[in-house]
Amino acid sequence: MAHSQSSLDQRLALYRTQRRLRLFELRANELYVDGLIRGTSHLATGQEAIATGFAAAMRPDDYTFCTYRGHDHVIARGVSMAAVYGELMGRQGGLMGGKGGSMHLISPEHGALGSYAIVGAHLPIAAGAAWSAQYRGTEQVAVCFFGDGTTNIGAFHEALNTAAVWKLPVIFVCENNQYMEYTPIGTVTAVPHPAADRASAYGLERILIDGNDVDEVLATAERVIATARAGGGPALVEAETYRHGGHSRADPAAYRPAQEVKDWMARDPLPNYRARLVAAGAEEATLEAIDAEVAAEIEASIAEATAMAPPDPAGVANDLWADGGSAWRN
Amino acid sequence: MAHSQSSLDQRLALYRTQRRLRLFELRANELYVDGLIRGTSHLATGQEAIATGFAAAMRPDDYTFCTYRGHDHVIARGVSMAAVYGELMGRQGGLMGGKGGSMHLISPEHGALGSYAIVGAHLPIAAGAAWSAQYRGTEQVAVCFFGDGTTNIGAFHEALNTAAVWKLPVIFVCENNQYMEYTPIGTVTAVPHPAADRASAYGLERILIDGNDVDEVLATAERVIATARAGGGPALVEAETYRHGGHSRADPAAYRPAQEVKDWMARDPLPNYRARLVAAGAEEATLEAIDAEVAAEIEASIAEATAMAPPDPAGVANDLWADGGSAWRN
Amino acid sequence: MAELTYRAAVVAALTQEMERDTSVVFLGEDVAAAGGVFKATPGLLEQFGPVRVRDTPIAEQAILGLAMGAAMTGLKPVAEIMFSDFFAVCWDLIANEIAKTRYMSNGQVTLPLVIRTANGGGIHFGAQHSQSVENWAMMIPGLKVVAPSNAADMKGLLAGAIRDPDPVIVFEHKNLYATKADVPAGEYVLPLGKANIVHAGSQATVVALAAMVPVALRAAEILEGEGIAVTVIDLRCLVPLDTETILGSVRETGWLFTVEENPRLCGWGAEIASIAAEEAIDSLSGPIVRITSPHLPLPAAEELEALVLPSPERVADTIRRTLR
Amino acid sequence: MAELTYRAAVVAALTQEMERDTSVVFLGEDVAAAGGVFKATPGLLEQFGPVRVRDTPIAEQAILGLAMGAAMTGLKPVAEIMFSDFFAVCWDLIANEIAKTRYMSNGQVTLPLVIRTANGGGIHFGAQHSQSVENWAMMIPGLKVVAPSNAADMKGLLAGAIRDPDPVIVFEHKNLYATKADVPAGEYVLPLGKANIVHAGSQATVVALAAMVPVALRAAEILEGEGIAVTVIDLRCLVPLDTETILGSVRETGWLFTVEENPRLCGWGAEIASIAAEEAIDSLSGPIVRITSPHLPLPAAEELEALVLPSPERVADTIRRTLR
Ligand SMILES: Cc1ncc(C[n+]2csc(CCOP(=O)(O)OP(=O)(O)O)c2C)c(N)n1
Ligand SMILES: Cc1ncc(C[n+]2csc(CCOP(=O)(O)OP(=O)(O)O)c2C)c(N)n1
Ligand SMILES: [Mg+2]
Ligand SMILES: [Mg+2]
Repeated sequence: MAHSQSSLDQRLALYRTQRRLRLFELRANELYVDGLIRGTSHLATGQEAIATGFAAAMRPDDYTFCTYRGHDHVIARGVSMAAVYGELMGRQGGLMGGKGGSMHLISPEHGALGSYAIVGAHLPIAAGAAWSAQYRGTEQVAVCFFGDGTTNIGAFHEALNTAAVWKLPVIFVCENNQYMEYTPIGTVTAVPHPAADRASAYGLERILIDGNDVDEVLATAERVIATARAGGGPALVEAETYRHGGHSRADPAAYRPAQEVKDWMARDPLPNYRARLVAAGAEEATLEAIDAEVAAEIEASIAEATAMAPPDPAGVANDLWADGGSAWRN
Repeated sequence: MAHSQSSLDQRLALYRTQRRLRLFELRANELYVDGLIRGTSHLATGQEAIATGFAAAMRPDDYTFCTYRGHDHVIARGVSMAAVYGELMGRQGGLMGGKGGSMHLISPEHGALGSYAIVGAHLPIAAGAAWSAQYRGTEQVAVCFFGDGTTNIGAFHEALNTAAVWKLPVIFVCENNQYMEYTPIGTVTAVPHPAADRASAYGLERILIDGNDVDEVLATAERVIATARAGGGPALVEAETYRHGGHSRADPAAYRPAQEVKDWMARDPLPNYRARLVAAGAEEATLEAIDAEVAAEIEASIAEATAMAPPDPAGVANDLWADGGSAWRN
Repeated sequence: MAELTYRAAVVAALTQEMERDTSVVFLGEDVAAAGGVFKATPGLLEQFGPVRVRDTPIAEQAILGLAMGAAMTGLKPVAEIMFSDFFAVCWDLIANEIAKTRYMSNGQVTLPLVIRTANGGGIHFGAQHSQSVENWAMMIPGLKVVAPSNAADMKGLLAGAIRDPDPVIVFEHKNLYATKADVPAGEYVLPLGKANIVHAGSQATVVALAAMVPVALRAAEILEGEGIAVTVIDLRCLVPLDTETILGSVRETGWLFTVEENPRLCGWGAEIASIAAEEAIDSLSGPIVRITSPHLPLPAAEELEALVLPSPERVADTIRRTLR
Repeated sequence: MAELTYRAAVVAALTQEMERDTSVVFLGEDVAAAGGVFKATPGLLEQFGPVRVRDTPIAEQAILGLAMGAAMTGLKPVAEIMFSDFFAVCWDLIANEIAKTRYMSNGQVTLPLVIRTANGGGIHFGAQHSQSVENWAMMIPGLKVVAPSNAADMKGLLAGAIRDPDPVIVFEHKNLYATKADVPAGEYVLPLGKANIVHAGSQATVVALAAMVPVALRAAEILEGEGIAVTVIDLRCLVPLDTETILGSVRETGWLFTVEENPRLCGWGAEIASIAAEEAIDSLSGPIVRITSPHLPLPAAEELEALVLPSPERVADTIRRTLR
């Protein structure tokens, strides 16, 4: 089995990361209800195993590209949770000083090269970062996360074909959470598995995994990343998962069959992984300690973000251009 | 064998059509050299069997969508060659009075719903005509012709998936002439057969045929059109062929290996089909009579077009809007 | 008359037109079963069924291709592009195919279709979900452009757009969906191309569109309190453009201001300013002043977004300073 | 100095910059082995090899995504979009991703990339291969916009664009590729944002861009023969815009004319007219007049195309009629 490869300590770290991502978003949701966060946001509650497994397989200088549903992917690369909370709250100390917002988290120093809110756009951009790594000979890899619905838009096709032809070190990860916004993916897609069933159209291997099993995700990530790093070209991975909540703040997700929700909640990556670790010999006390540390860490970052000042009006016209300004005339 | 299905008379008609298309373009090319035609144009010399076979399988009220390389497809639907020559010459009597030009031939009364010059754009538009036929219950079918290079652009993917999901009566025909403009298709495509190897990504049958064999084209066309008409959904057909000349007027096609050109010239659909008909019992005299009739018909249409007046300046601002004008203010 | 929200007026217009004409069909992402992400199309699937009201994949080029092909062959499709920012992924269909095909065909084909889209900012959605792109459409020959500022106009102009034989882009402002107005209950259709004088005043002409109309009206009230009387014109449509109403007012007041939500460069107000500077120059008592968003992407944070979008105060200040 | 064609100046600039900076890479359709469909990039593959000069599939979104991702990670890509009309199939990358990412990131990323494209009409290619879309780029915050009118400017401005740390769109006019001019032989780089006064005259200011510059110059000669002396300004860049030079000249002459190849609505000249109508109104002796293509798609036939595009005669007539 895949997870036999990673030691218990490594696996406790995977548990901790999933726990951090889960709690970060649960609390973010509460902060919305409290009115501390405005605008919109898209939670990935239930999908944490994918971000966790891939981040664990990446080198610090590898690149992550994700979507508006990207909190997990950015935090998993080591970005400060306080900075992300601050951005969601629209503060000066937020990751982008309030200019980007929840849908556009980016932190190049952590290899997080952006969260993109136009479906499909970041697939070719990720290919570009991989092209640059190939050109510079750095053996860096780009990992690009997107949803099932994204497999039906043109940019997906252009990025996959070009990356395959150029043998670029880019991993395309389809997080198949079964829905586009409110529409079941099966009703708008010509094949049962929107990504896996299309790999052959790009001469790629068919890879379909359980996205709620962090061990399986990690093992797959290590394999495809190693291949890409060695010059073996791109991969397309479909990881099956489920959104616990709605598409965005505005969506109660009432359109989902109760039984479907029930079945998937039984596959919630966190309790299942916790149980697996206990079965593998982890101490309850150790896990409880992790839970407590994570909770404390998150409350501290919320406090830090809450204390941040609102954005400085003087900066609103800064940084359109590399010279720091935004002048369009002399 | 496919062609055993169609009688000798039918096959003589197929020969005549191919002959008309071939001669139309050879003469058009000479008219360029003579300076009677200006602007650009893209010849399909060598690809006539595809337009001929499909047109023969279509109902008069079916729809054709094609590209800037569309003379054959429009003429094969019965559009006046004089009107097409007139359009190439930019005359008032041209198919679109000179407004569209060689790349945009269109004649709704013949089911020719347009020639499109932005790669990929007409695939979703053809799907729309098919959707309309499905909605109106007319059992009309839309046939959409495009090149090998077009399989790598986003619109191809969006149109194929949507047409498959909606089970639309549309036939996508990839005329694989081995090149995009000057670049061999194999160097920019992740699979050996740009269309056929991608059919499975849309849950469609893999169909790869000899596009230089009009009998095989006709048999395939009849089969997929019958299925689409009966509500069986779309098809994706890859027809292998070769451009005898360059991409456009500007291109001498020097980039093509001599041996490749030689091999493909040996597969020229016209002499081969002529020989096959003789072997099948057609009289040399009958074929020569057809050649002579076609030649006379074409010279007559050139004379007709040459006699057409230049475009009327008074009409330049007409027909932007349905009211016949182009006013944007009161 | 019944008081309706702007979003309810969208359903009212679609229902009115789909009931009278079975060639009207409606498609888009999450529009049928879910009733639209802005809840502007609930109930249509239930009333008109899955053959006329269709959910699509996330494939905007396919959506507009389907609409165009259907319009060429006898239907009157209404296509929804969820956010106007997404025009960027299907711009070829809009600008090169839908807009140009009738002219290129020398009038052989007609394209009676409508593209509805949620446009504009003010709800902290950030730079990729908040743009005001009316000028993107205005600059393309072959497109008619409508942008209602209230629920009544939404019903009448959307109905008018559906009956229009040419391609019409209808910009629905996100920040207006919840606003209410009295809307004629029965069949209601407005002609395209007639601006609306929503506030009369002799000292200046203020031209606004969509969500900038309430902003300009509020500014007019502020100024009124100071004894400055301005005319506010709700353009309603950019193409056809009601230059008669605009120039007529400018000739009376001698002053022209535009209030544009878009970033400054090449906004619709630039076109109007250039028309006035050519045709009404002798009537002008002073500079033509455009009040626009600065030439920046729209920031996400509420405080920053508010600094960028024109506000009643900024409009009033600008007019006050200019007139004195 | 050496006499070069406009297309040879493209190769000269690319060669100059690729020789001095190995982070400059070049990609596009048919650009490497074939040297470009307008033969503007021959020899680059041979000199710099297939790793730096790459042919792509027909996939403009991929081309610009590759360029953007590479620019975010240390390279300085130059991407060719064969015809500017095709911006419509990759507009999201241009308008939503490349233009906005630096601002949204609060300055964390910089995007040093250039998009070269063949723009404009006059060669009878029809409505989908002849558009002048400089205004499409000008209206998007975050893009710099360059449009050279001659071979010398092409070399200097393309080099300047490649050295610029921000995204720059370089419009190469199809109808100018064959034109010749004296071009500095050695390293030659021009700053972006400086207009060029190409003809001096005290009676009116005529602002033109790219292929409209020779048209305006010819008109100036015609008028000169009639004793009417006009200044012709070659804008060279739309962003940054050299308003100093434009307004300075208008304040001297009192008259402003724009010569735009684009269809009228929301063309770049509208923006300039609106700036002059606000900032130089007191210096104006009469109307600001824009000479543009009518608001139509460009017809294919030579005679019809000639009626639509501004001609020296039309420019001269308009100025003559307006000044008298
Ligand atoms: C081009 C484009 N079309 C539509 C949208 C609106 N939209 C935002 S998220 C979304 C659903 C995406 O579904 P999927 O790819 O499965 O990702 P998920 O949200 O499930 O993670 C849609 C349609 C968009 N942002 N961009
Ligand atoms: C979106 C777009 N990109 C590029 C072009 C330029 N172009 C015109 S034809 C062509 C090659 C198309 O190749 P293919 O699809 O094989 O058709 P063929 O010309 O071989 O018939 C290209 C790249 C275009 N017209 N549209
Ligand atoms: Mg999904
Ligand atoms: Mg081809």
